Amino acid sequence: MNAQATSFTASEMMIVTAARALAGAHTVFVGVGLPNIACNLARRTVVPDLELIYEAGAYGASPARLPLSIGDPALVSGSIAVMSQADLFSFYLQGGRVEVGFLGGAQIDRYGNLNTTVISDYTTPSVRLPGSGGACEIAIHAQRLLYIMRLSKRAFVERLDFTTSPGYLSGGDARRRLNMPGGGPHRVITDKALFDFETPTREMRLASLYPGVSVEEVLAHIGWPIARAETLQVNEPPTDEELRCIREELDPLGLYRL
Amino acid sequence: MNAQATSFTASEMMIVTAARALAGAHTVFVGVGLPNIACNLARRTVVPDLELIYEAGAYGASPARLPLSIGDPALVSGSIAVMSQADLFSFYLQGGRVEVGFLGGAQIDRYGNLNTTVISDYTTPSVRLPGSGGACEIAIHAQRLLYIMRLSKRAFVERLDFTTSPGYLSGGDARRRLNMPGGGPHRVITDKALFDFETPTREMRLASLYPGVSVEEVLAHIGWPIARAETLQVNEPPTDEELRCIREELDPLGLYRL
Amino acid sequence: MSTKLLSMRDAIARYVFDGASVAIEGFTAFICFAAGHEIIRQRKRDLTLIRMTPDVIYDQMVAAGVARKLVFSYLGNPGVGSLHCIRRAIEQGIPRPLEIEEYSHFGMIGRYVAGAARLPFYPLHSYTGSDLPKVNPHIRFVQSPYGEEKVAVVPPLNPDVTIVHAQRADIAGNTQLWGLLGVQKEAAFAARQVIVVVEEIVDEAAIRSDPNRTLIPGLIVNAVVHEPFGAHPSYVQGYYDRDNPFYLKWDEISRDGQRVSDWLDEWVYGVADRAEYARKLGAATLQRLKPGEAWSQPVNYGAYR
Amino acid sequence: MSTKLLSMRDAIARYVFDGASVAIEGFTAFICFAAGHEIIRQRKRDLTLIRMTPDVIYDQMVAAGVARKLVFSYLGNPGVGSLHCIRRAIEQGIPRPLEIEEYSHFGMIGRYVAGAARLPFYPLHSYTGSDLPKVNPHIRFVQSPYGEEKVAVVPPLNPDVTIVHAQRADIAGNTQLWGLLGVQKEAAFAARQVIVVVEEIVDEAAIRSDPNRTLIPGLIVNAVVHEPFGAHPSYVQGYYDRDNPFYLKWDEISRDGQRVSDWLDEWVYGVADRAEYARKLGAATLQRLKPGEAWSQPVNYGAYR
Repeated sequence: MNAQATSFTASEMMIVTAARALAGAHTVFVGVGLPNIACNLARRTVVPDLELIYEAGAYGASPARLPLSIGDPALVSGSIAVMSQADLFSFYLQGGRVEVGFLGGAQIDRYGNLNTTVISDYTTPSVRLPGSGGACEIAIHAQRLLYIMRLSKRAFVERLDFTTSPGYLSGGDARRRLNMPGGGPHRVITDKALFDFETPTREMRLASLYPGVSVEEVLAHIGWPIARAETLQVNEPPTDEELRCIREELDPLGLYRL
Repeated sequence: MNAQATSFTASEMMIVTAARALAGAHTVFVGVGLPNIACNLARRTVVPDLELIYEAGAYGASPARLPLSIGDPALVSGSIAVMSQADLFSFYLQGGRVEVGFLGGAQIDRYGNLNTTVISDYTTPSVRLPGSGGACEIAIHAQRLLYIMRLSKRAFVERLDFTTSPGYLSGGDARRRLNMPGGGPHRVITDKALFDFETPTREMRLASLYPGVSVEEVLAHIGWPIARAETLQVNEPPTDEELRCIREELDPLGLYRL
Repeated sequence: MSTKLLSMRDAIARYVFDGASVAIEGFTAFICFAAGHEIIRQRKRDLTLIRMTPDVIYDQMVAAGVARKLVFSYLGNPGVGSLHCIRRAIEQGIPRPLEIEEYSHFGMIGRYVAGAARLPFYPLHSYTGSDLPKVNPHIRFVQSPYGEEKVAVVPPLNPDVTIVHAQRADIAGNTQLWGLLGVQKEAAFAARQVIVVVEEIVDEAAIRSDPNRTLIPGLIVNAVVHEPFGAHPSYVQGYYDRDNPFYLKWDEISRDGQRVSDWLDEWVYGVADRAEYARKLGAATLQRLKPGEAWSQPVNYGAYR
Repeated sequence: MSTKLLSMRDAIARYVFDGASVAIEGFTAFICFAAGHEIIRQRKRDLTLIRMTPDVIYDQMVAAGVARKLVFSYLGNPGVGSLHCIRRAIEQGIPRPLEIEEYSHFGMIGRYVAGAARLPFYPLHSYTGSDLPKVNPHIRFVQSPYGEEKVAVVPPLNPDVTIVHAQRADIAGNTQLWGLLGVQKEAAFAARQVIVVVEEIVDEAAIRSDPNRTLIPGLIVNAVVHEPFGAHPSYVQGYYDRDNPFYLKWDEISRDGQRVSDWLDEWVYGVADRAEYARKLGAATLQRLKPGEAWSQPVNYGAYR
């Protein structure tokens, strides 16, 4: 990668880190927002052959514009295949054809379990969130999961208010014992640091820091005493080319600059 | 109907009788051969709006020629809908959208159960027949079943060598007790007479004779002492127009004249 | 071929009764706002509203008070954020309490498939490790008869009425759509009654020229409504774009109950029908939403004689 | 986009191994005789042959001795009568005994669907009152968890190789077909390896002009074989007609083992490949099978920028 010359935002660093995490992948189940930009950036940088799959039913999409929603008409025109959602969920996702799934949510716990349903109680919620959508199935079936979430104590919690989508459940080989075909959480990409689950207990672990971020800054936003890798790397900042792609091609209006 | 003036064959009488049995129907699951001609004759005479469904996946077919097989390309071009066989069997047939199903076979018993699988023993058959195809599902799901079979003691048997497709099983309300959604056998159209199942026991019953056929002639070809309706009607012979349709439009080569 | 053409007013009056379960489907695309608005105008009540993604249309319908219950899998304003009216109903019981029955996307898809196929259940690999089965007793598990494996199941869903928007149909209801097919076919086959709403009525010959494109046969259709721009602010592939600015604007309007009321007064109660709504939208908006052309390469089915 | 183009010879040599389970699907249409003949030429052995309707192609393959077992749902020469070679194998063990595993059509469809969807079973309303479950222990019944109802189930089917014929694909294997779709999609998604055989190789742009027509994505395709007339005497919608006279003629040939041998010598072992077979068929036959034109009306997907 060429030298970093420009200043960049935390969101841009998230996008770049997510795109780089797609290196070597063939298929990715794309969510809207940051994952969408990250996947399109990956196609322009590390994985030109990456095929984008949208839960709306488009495979091999090649959108001429950045879609606001995952059901945008630009995902249809010029894509390789557009099918019913029954076929998409049965044959592509449950069929094991999706390599990487992107998820995010309101709460995540140390085993990568995810809440996108409610804050507080289910029947009398203080905040009613969107719910699963396809997240529960993506979490179960994708060969590996990437999470994109901003660090905060409200989000990285000791105990979820509701488990919408399973990560490693209670840790260890709990997924395998329940016959879950997908590989489970792989990385958590945040605005300050990158996390992995590369331990036998499958607990989330601080893997690397973004340039200029301290360990303390990270720990302050996590609701449990998190483990960390033996040697903490620092992620490479965005290259000029990555930033140019984001700013000129993928998000010219700066909707995701923050 | 206009007066009968011409001589006709037993097959033609079968075709005409089958076509007339479709009066009032909206959809029919078409088999190849005689049912195919009968359905097309019905569209030209008693039921112009009859929609033909072929198990190959065509709905509302409008073939420009008489197809040899039920997967003929002429059933595709110009039809209303062509779908996967998964959709056809799931949503049309099992979904309860098929009104009339046509079946035939090597053996039938008094309750309209059908054998199209083997003669003698399954593992060491003297004759290996085609098997079910879609017959088992048609028998279970069509709102009513029409059988087309030539009378013979080898075909109308006391006991089937193998039950491929269920009629009324052991009779009475046996179908309902097994939660079979379709209505079961309605008529058996043969080359000599017409049979129904309009009794509480659901036993096959001689309902009417074709012109010039005696009761004895019919009984001689049935392997059990068959019941008969209180008053035996005689079926109307083919009209000139029916014969013209068959001979000039539907089977100009006389393949089904016999 | 007898015609099934009805006005939207007549179709809704005839097939959507108080207390009915109603599915207006379409995943981001093909969402029939025209039907939803007519249901509001006719002041239907106690409906069970069914949709994978309730979207802005059900936000509006819930705000208008037509719904008793919601069956769904994703409760968001796609690409924008929350559905504030539905949240107010669930969190605060405004304008009335709203019962919910919640699945994942695949669970909802499976329910329609089972309903369309007259199956007692649909099996899927989902919900293991999720709390969803704890709050929805309809999600169950069965043991495979071929081994130890357990698999989740969901029950069939058979809406009283399904309303499907599409590009084109003939007057008998033979319907073709292209683009995001969503669960339009499955929701239609699962329904007791089907209303098809289209941008164009075409000759039967157009349908018959490409039978693989026919997803919904007239066989299962009760009414055909010809309603151009009937999906706005959702979209119809090749006919108009999604009105993203409206979806963003709704996020603001919907935060305030009074503004929602005012909006309904102006855009739903205040117009007689979709034609008036489209005129009110104005030529500039419709022009802004008009896509360029991108035609499919035709295929030869062959003439066999 | 890297190419997956292979010759039929190379594709069969690479993916069809002795003892493999092989599905050559296509319901009356799209039956890839070219692949079947190449399998015979390469003298593959002990194959499990899978097809809803074994048709003349499996009759020939069984006669040639490639098969150990047959999985099927309808054993006939469609519209003609018996498959005499397969009957000889089942009834008399000639040229070798043939194990059979038998379903109904819907059962076979369900097996492919379950295989494609990684489900442990597929539920269907069938087999009640039939003797089929007595002779096939893979057909079982499960109780619905929502009531007393029982429903039949069949297990997943995952062929080692599925061979699918279609009108067109690009070099990456993105495949479009129209006409009788059969179980082509389900059989391909269910397979461990997929060979697609097409009449035409087209640009990716042709595929992308009509994405709803793409049934099989290159994602699941291992090899693409360009083989014009590869389905004869079966047919390809819009490209050539079914050779019905051949199907009738096979009924005569196949009654006599010696005539079958002679036919295989002349038309399979005696030709190097499908191109030679097509030349041998001759221009008059190919001309006889050529349909007229019947083009689909194109649809506008819209350009969204």
